[in-house]
Amino acid sequence: MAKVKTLKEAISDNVRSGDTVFISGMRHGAPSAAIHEIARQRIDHLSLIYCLGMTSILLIAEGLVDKMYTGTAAQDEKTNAALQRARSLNKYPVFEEYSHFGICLALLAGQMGIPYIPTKTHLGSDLMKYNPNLTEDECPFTGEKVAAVRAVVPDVGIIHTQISDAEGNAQKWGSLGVDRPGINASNRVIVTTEKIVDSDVIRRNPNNTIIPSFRVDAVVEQPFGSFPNHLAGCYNGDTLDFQRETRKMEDLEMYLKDQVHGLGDWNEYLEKRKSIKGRDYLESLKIQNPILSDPVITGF
Amino acid sequence: MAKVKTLKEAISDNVRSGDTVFISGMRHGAPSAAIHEIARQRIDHLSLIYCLGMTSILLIAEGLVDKMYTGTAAQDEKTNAALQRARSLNKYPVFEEYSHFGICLALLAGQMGIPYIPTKTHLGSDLMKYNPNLTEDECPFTGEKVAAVRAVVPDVGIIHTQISDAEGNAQKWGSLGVDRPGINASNRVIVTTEKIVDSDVIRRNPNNTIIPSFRVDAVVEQPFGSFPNHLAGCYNGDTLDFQRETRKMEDLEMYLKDQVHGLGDWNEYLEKRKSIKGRDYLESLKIQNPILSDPVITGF
Amino acid sequence: MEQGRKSPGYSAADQMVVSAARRINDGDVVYVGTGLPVMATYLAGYMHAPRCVVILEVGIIRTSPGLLSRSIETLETQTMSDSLSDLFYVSSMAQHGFFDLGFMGAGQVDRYGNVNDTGIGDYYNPTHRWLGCGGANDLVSCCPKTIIILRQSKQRFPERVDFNTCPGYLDGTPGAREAAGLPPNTGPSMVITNLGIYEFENGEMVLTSIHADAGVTLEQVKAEVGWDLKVSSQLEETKPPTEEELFTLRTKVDPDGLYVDGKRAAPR
Amino acid sequence: MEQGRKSPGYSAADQMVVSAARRINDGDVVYVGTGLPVMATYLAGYMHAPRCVVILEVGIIRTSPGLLSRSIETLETQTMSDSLSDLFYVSSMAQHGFFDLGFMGAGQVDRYGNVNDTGIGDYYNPTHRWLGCGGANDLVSCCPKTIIILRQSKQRFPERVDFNTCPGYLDGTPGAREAAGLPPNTGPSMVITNLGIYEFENGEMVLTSIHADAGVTLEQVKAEVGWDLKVSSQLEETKPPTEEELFTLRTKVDPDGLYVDGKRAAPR
Repeated sequence: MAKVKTLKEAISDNVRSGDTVFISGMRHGAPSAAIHEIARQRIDHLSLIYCLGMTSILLIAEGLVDKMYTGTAAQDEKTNAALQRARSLNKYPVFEEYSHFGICLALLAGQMGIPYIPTKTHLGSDLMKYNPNLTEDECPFTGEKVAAVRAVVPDVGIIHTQISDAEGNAQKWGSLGVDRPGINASNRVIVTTEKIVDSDVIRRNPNNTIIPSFRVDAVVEQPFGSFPNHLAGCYNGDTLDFQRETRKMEDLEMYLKDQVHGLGDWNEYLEKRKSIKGRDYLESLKIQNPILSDPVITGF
Repeated sequence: MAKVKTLKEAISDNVRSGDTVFISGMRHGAPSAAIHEIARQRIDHLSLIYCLGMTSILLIAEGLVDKMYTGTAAQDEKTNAALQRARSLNKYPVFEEYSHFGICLALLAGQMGIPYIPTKTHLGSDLMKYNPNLTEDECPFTGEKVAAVRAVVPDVGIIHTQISDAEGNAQKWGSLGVDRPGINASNRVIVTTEKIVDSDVIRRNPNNTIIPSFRVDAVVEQPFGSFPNHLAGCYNGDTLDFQRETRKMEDLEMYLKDQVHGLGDWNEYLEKRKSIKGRDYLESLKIQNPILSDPVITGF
Repeated sequence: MEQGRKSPGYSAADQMVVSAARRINDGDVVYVGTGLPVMATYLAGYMHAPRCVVILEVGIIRTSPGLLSRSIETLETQTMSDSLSDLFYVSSMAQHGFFDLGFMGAGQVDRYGNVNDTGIGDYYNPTHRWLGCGGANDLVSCCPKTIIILRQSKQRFPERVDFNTCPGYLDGTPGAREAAGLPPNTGPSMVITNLGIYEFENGEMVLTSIHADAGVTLEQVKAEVGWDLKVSSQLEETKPPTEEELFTLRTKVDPDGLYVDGKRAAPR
Repeated sequence: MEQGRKSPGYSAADQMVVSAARRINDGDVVYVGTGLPVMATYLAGYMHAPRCVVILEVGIIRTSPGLLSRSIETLETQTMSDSLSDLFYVSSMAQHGFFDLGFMGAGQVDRYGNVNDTGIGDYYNPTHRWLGCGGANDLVSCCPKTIIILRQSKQRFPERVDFNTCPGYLDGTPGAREAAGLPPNTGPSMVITNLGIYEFENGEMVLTSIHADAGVTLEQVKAEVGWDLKVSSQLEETKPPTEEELFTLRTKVDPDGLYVDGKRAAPR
């Protein structure tokens, strides 16, 4: 049980100023609780890889982000309060732009321990001109042109999963975006999970393990840890409030004050949401018509 | 249901003289029925990728194999009847030797549609000298030395799975060896499966799908299709008889005559095994103490 | 700009979605971008292409049309898929060439089909910024055919984009894509807007159909193009949406009215 | 050759397996090859290293010792694993440097730790052929430490291998591995045989322990080495198997006697 931590401990032990941080979940199951905690602890000079990241604006707004490796991200400073706030703090991030496959390949090369990986995408585009992690190369067998994508090895990766055992054998299902290469490339790994289960539950369906225990540094049990995103088998998302409450500068300031720094942890955040939306709010997000798979059979 | 075929049809429609053939299953779930059918149809000039392949000796013995992409394979002609028989037919295969990761990477590059992929393995070894699909290259970012592994794109791949729907959405669990890159790299795909199930069964656990229907050309329901290998959730293996019955030249000749060409299909083969080993033989291989996973929950 | 509102029965956005849906053949494997492409693909699935395969970049592969939702990635979109894989798998299959059709939106598209999802003006000091391409670069780099769907305006149809995020036919010279290293026999095949439909001849966008029934004229189209537009000698009038198409769009594809006039009713 | 049979209580093969098992620390992440390495790792798991992680190339990752079986890949080996993944995953993690220890057999090993799993003599016309390396090249290329375990004979201990399947320290010159492009701080760390234990000093194999209790002498060791063997100035006598080790080996690791004298009792 030595790996089981509070979220506060897990973040302060494993996310350090200057780190390159991989955030899993292309919307699906993104670890919102952990991101709020990083903002709360004001861990700075981060380089972020977080595809379709929504709550990443909190980190940008707080001036904590030096660099974004990105495929899509709000970059219109004129209309984006988080970027404006970063600018006012003199902490405007650098954006290194790829396609989503490009980011995925950078992480895959990281996972594989190779310095780069070739692709046929990005070629002919201006992404090649501005992103220093992309360059032309040629196949040593055929001579054909390829784009080389430089490996990214995150210092720390954070994944939120449906279940994990106390050792960190974590299982996630549903659409997996860039979760596998990202979390497996990361040198340190934080698992936040809806529920810590007996290892027996994991071992009766070992194909679902997305990262095994020896790769995991901290395990945090955090129900609704991905809210306001959705998580397969657990709850639907409801992102409109978050987007509305962080769009205008005065709202964003208030959100940071009241819902990040004004709260001690994610459970207080969830209580806050209930106080705003009603006692049954979180319950109402839970899956209404669960679909159950047949059991996966193993044994000998 | 247009994809559901007999094994005979599936093989004759999709495996052609001169093909590069990927055979899935590093022992676990290897498609023995399909391999016997290829031998029965004497489809020749094949290049095989079949890691830890056991029944591949039948194809070699019949003189059907021009080339083996291999990490481990019997190559001691003095002691190996299949190789001796291939020599006598003037059909001794060429062996292109990798490590297992090397084969895996060749298939991964094939899956990805890139001409090669770098690795830090194979370097410094003599594998680099003799395998034309390996060469040194350097990272265009760091200048560091890497080994480039040339992509292999099989013309056809064959996988045996626990279940599939009639459209070819096939699910395999247990250890997966090089199944994913191999079958997904293949231009045509044959799925043999223990059981054709309703699409509903697949869709209630979509993370287990190893290859989706649009990639699949033929689906064959074939119980015990991996025997004498093992298959998770279905049956244990029993490979000693096969190994004994094919080791010496006279036994191998008899096996080919009686148990390949002398039989019409795999169900006759299974009957033959029961006639040799007892009526309860196959039943006795079935899993004695099944372990059931918790259901995987989805829905909204 | 509100061309395309003559007929009370449908909007220009309806025409755009319906025209796009018709381009999907039954059985096509379609790599679908967020927004209107999803609407059009689901419409095709309910109409003439029940066996089309919907591929979403997050790893969703489904042959039953899903429920449209506010975002491309929700539990509705995931549920009862044939396969839930990941971006690596889907993009690998695209790069290998296993898909039939890509289907994407765009910030701008130029004369040669190059798409800008990045910015206008200097890269480091743009006058306008979009979000970036997400998976769209991968899609148009790899798919044998790609349909681009967007609302048309002169600003969104420049002669050359300032930033080429998703390569079309580059400078329009023959073989330019192949010379850049892109896979052969790929590239944008069609652009569908609220005004008309464009195809590519020798790498250049050519108007092939006008949404005439919706009240669009050739002059209107030309006014919203930033170069001297080529018009096909076989210029057609777009077949307006059928009642069945409109009924299906409103009752099955988007019963909750998540999309209004081709735009999301609420933020993504 | 049957050195190592003085004591009736155990065989030289037992000494080999026990000596190897002792090198695994609790918590080590061990990439385990087929055969004796599995036996040794399971023994360690039952003894002093209950938290060691067993990684098998087919994708099996387990922290509870499994049942030994005739092959490395059976349902016994799979069942109740922590993770069932695949060769790509396991090899990627090795290449990234996430494993502590590799553990492999060998056809031959030479003075500089290079392993031949391929053939003796001319590559195209060998006088002897092994099966090839499987995952062993990957393991010794990537792991920070690798233990090689094999039965020793002069023929299997040549000064230089004819075919270098799994690189050790190449020609023994300092930095030779790094110059070849192999990851830094990797390579074979130990060779364990039925006669003794060897470590590497400046890339060269050095005898550090003799299985003296099993009756092995330095002369016997030297007679089964194909070069002028360096002997450590701190040469030790190998601690013989304890009763507990032997009992665990026979009752828990291999209760069915699948291995006899270090060799599989039946073909793989």
